[in-house]
Amino acid sequence: MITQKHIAGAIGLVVLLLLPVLIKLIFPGTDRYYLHLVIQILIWAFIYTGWSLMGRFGLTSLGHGAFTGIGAYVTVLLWNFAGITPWIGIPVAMVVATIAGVLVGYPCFRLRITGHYFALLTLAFTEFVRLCIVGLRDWTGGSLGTQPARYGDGLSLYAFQFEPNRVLAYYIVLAVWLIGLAIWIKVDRSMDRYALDAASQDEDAAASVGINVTREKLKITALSSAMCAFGGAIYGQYQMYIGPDTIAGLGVSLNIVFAVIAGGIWSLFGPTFGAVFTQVLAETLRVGLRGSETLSKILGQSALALDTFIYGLLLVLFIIYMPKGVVGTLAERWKRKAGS
Amino acid sequence: MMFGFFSSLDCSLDIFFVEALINGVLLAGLLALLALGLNLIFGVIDVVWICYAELVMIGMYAIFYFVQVLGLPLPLAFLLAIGLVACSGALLHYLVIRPVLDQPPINQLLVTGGVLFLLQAAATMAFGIEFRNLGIRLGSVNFGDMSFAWSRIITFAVALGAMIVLWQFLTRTYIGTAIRAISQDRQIMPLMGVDQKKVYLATSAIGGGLAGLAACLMVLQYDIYPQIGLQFGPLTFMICVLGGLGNMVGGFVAAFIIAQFITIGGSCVATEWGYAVAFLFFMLVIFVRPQGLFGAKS
Amino acid sequence: MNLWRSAACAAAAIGLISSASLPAAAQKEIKLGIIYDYTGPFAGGGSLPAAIATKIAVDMINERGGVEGHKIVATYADAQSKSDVAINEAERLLNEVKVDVLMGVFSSAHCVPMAAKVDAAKRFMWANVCVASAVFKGKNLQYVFRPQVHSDQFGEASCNFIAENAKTKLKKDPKDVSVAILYEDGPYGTGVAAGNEAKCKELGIKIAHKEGYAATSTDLSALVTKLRRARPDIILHTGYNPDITLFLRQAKEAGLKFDALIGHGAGYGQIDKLIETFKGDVNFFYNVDPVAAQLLDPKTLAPGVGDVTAEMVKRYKAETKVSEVPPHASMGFNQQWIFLTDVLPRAIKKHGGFDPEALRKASLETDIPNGGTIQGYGVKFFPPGHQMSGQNERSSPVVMQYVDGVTKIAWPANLRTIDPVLPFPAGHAYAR
Amino acid sequence: MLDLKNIDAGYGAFQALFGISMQVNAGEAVAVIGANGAGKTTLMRVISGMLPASAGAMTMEGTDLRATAPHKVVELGIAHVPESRRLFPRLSVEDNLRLGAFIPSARAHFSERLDYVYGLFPRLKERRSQFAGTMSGGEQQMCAIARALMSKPKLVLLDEPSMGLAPVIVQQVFELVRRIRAEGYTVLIVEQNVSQVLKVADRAYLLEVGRMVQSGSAAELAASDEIRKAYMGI
Amino acid sequence: MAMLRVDGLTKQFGGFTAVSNVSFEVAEGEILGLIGPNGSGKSTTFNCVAGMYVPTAGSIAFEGGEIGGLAANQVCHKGIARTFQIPRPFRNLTLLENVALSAHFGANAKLSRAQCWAKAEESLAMVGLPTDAYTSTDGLGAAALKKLELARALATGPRLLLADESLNGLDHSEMDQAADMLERIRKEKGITIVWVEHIMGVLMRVVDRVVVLDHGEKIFDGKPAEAQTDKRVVEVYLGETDH
Repeated sequence: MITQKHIAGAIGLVVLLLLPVLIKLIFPGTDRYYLHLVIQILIWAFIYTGWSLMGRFGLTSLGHGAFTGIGAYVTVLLWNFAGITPWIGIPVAMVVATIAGVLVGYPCFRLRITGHYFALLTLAFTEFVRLCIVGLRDWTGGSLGTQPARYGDGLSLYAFQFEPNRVLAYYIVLAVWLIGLAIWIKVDRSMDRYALDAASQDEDAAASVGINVTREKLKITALSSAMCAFGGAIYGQYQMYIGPDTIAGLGVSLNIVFAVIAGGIWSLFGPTFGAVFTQVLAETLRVGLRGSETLSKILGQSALALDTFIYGLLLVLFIIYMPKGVVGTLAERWKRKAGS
Repeated sequence: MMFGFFSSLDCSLDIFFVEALINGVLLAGLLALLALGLNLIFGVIDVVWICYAELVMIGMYAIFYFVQVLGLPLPLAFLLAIGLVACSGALLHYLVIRPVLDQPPINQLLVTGGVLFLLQAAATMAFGIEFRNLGIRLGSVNFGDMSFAWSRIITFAVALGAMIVLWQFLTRTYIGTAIRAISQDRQIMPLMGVDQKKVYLATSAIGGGLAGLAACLMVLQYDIYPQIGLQFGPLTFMICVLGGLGNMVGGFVAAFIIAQFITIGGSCVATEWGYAVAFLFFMLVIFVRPQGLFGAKS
Repeated sequence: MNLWRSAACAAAAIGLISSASLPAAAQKEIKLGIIYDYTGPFAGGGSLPAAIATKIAVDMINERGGVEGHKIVATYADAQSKSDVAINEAERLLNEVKVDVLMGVFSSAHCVPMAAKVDAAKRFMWANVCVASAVFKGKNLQYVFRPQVHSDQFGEASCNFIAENAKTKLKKDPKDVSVAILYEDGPYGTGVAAGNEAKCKELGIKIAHKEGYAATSTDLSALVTKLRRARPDIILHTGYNPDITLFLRQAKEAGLKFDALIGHGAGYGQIDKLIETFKGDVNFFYNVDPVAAQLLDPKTLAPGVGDVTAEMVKRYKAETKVSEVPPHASMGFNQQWIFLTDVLPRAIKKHGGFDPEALRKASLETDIPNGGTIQGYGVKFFPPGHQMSGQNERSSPVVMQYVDGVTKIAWPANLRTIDPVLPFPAGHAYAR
Repeated sequence: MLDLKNIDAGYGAFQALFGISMQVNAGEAVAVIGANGAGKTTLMRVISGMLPASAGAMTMEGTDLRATAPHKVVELGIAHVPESRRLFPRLSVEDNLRLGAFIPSARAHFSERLDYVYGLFPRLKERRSQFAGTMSGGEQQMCAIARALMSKPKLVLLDEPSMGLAPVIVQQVFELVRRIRAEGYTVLIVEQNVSQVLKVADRAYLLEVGRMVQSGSAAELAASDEIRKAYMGI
Repeated sequence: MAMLRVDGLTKQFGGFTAVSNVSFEVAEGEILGLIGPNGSGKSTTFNCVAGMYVPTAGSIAFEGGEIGGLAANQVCHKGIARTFQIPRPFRNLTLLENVALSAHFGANAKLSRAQCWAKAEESLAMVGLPTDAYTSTDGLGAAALKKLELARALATGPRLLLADESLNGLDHSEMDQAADMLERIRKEKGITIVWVEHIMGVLMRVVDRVVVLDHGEKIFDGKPAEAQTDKRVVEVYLGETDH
């Protein structure tokens, strides 16, 4: 049966596939820059989607900055120091992140560490990983980051370096993002999703109907941490620069959580919307304010943090007035309209 | 050799090690004070202010502003800053926490996370991201080869004093008793004629005031910049949880343990590793004793 | 006053913050994208003076009528002391503003990834200030050029200085001198420290301690304790601004004593700021940097170069109201001047324009003898295939000493304007 | 003194009380009895304002209780000794009592009231600095009642004072109830232990599944079959 | 052979002994009433069997195998289902999802998606709740929530059903219906039932046998009619009659 939803999805997909062409038409000559923005949005959207798999079940992890960091750094370090291609490095990084996730997750789930205890514990984990990255400065380049060694002229299948060809990079990242959505849908339709929903509501009751709550949570943690590690690795390969503050650590964790909450944690496109929203807001404000003489005169240096300011303010307002996020709230409103 | 950091592993048990130990104790005073305020709020309102260290940052900037821009004398600036941060604490509760008290606890944590962004951004907008300091140099006191900064000694003494004063307040006054009681049984407080809202507000103000005091002590030692909260925030949560939430004595002991990890780890290996080991220790302890080192089993 | 000159002035004025190009004058334009850290810790670490002086160079050229009939339109962008912002700004300048050349860049942490990116995209980049050898070493970059000195040379300069002065000043054989190497852990600090370590080892100087730290550290007291335990004679320090301030403060509080401190650019290039914070404590500190142009004797340089220096110093002082023009101003200006007066005209005249290929060819043909630039050194770039291809092979730093707020040159011997004070005289805050 | 008319109350979708009407006159001891789950505790919570009533009217000496904020109910002279005592376990006995005198009118007479309750329960004076949670069940009940008396209430609500206590202690608890009656307090008591409570009460109400099914003097109810039916299903 | 045998069960919380040395058996096919006043330890006993608490001492054997100390989900897989005293529906799921979930995870055999849904519909129908896919748990009354508890337990395909105070909050007619339902479940599905309840009235009509607890100890084990006249049981419920 073909529903409206399917048609909309198909149209959306076609638009996305043709996007490089469209951007070229709309912004002739400056398409590289706009594609760059879109690529960044898609990478973060994938990472956010990975987090939301867990976050939507009340597992509010502040530890995913660690997973993105592990993904990026393990891949780059293996390449830089052992010459191992990211085709092997990325899976290894994902395995490392998964193991880390399970090591932190298992005791938490067994001991029923939830809510803010879970958040604080995973926060400690993120900081631990970030400090390790900085501390291992002889390998990781320390606090100011490092970059994957260029291979050839920078466009290489073997080294998985695709950044110079923006269009190629776009399609790779688009594929990654679509995989992220597919995983989300797959999880959403699985029985495990119901089990986790149930467990997030009432662990005892969930256990009483035969759900092994610990195992269900571990499964989703493993999936989510592997996805974030993958996203982190892709970020590193595309950006060709990784830094402990840009792809690891508490700042990244908080960004992930807040973007998803702003976008809507329970919706397929919520995390993506969060990514669009935060990235576009940050970029427009940064460029817009610097570009406008009057505004930067009025605001001066203040312009620097205006995006974060608006961002923080909106987050507070979202949580108070719109806990379901933008997409979630809109969907609900739409549903209500359709229902009545 | 597997890890680079071992190349700087250097931990002889000499006079400098003793110095590190004592410096750890001095640092613990500050950490304990930070944790105390958060613990109070945590215990009473059952909300984690993830932006607690950012309140401290606001306090530090306030002092900077009062002294460098308005030219006020330092003691007056300190008093004003404590008052200001206390008000911000109360305001934070009133504007941000109260509307979400009925939501899941994690939302309360996250909403204060939004405030964290807000405060950091506000500080950046007002003062830029440069590092600032008041240029206070208090010198140091020496015992043989050991050297201890006055700023740290004063910090420790004031932190200790503040904790004693707070303890007196909590044990000697009605509102203090109510604050201690409320974490033990929230629901029956109205039966005592206690208006929870007022106690929450008072606690938030006291917690804010403690953050303000911590700010006064921190400007003696540290540069002021918008992200300084991220340096101390995670540590503070860790100490609170480690000590057992709402357990102030436990928080005090936990501060000492964490401070020793930081200073000894820092002086034996490298600064980051001191912190990293402290975080690792924290995780391991919570896995063994989820209620914290000194928390009561529930 | 001719009409287009005033238009150029207006354009330059707006240029500081504007990304808009001026359509008014139907004149040929060359767009430059200039990235510096206007805010954040790097701003105070030397980026701001470099940015101001770079703009002075652009303004001066425009006032002279531009380059070969082309007006220079510069877009200045702020990297906010963050590498990811720097990369995004580079993307924006190259692909949205569509600049012809990407320039500037203070921090090596931005420079390394950015250079690789720009080169991979086959666009042209000219680095003014960042010094990390890692930008070029083994990267075989084609379209990135840097007349500036590189970090290996920084590291070598200080060790050479110690070796040459150990006997006479410290009354010790160089083999009995011990140094401690401290560095911020980015590419710049790491690069300088590696140079320090290699050269000092080669010269037989003992390395009592070597440690990196994060430039954003809030506490270096553990590091200070380790130094007190290691008791080095001389401290070789590489850092930005807040970390240097923190280190010096905590070192003094903890009573760390040593014979000399040699800084390596960045934060140590900002003597005004250090004096403001530490007063006499920083007296007799050394700093390794490309020389501040005004310190050189114009007679030793090519004709006309001295006038350029004088003009820059005049304008810099007028704009910033400072007494001492820091080395970073010279770096920003000098590199900009070299590009605008040497490379760009040749590219337009000889190679038919200013596309990356033309600029690349023009750069490779650059051959300025020593004494031909305001900082004394000449310019010739290592050719493609060389492990440092793109780096200026004729650049060199000097060791300067700050004496009572005045900068003197202490090394190399041929440029010397002072007999170095070593060790600290008695009564100095850090004297043993 | 206390007057309830057609009170409804519940928890979310679940209604626990249906149209409860009852009175307590000054000086009386009134018992509310009923099996587990009949809504007795809910009734107490409604009176002391811990649970808002969803319908009906409720006054204390003419003051509308439904319009009074929960923490203000104490100031009207109603002290509630909650089910299972609910002392603050990690506060000393004296701190517990101090909280009982939290309201401004009581604070003024704190030491006076403290002497009074120590006089009433000398045992508490011995244990004044001990953590309340470390005392025996009977002592805790004593402390809970003393805490309620600290506010100098007119009406004392006792919710299942004998619950969870050993039979010997239960005797002592009812002895306590008699004593506070003798002190002149009006008492509203909820109990499962029918035979005991009917001995101390003047009047009683029988609750069954949220509805008031019978009321009358204690003696009348003691003789009634309704109770056996409600409790034992006979 | 007894289906469930509880032997010397003791459970302490800190220093407090909630259940002390309680033993009883449940025969296959019977409905056993487990009663006692508040705080008598019946819920604790119940939760030890259901895997929520780990017993301090004693053994719990189900169909010959020891289940004391197993986790709740393991107990469920052994064939024991439970309901909760205060209904604990998964509010973020629809009725059908609530029940399908327990069909999927509760059964030992892996059922296909369709089978789960079919089983869920069957269980919902059995207790008289709507079986469509869209009804949410919002707005369900106490009686319906109790039924949902029951449906969820039934969907796991149990051989023993532990029903916890399932009549709390119901009116008289609803109570009777609920009691009838338990009887019907036994009759139609052959499920053995342990019914924990403190309202004795309705329970007495349906159960084969009652076990009465007081202060954590068993004080009576026998026919319902005998319990109603047993002196100790009466004392426990009405207080000591004379002293």
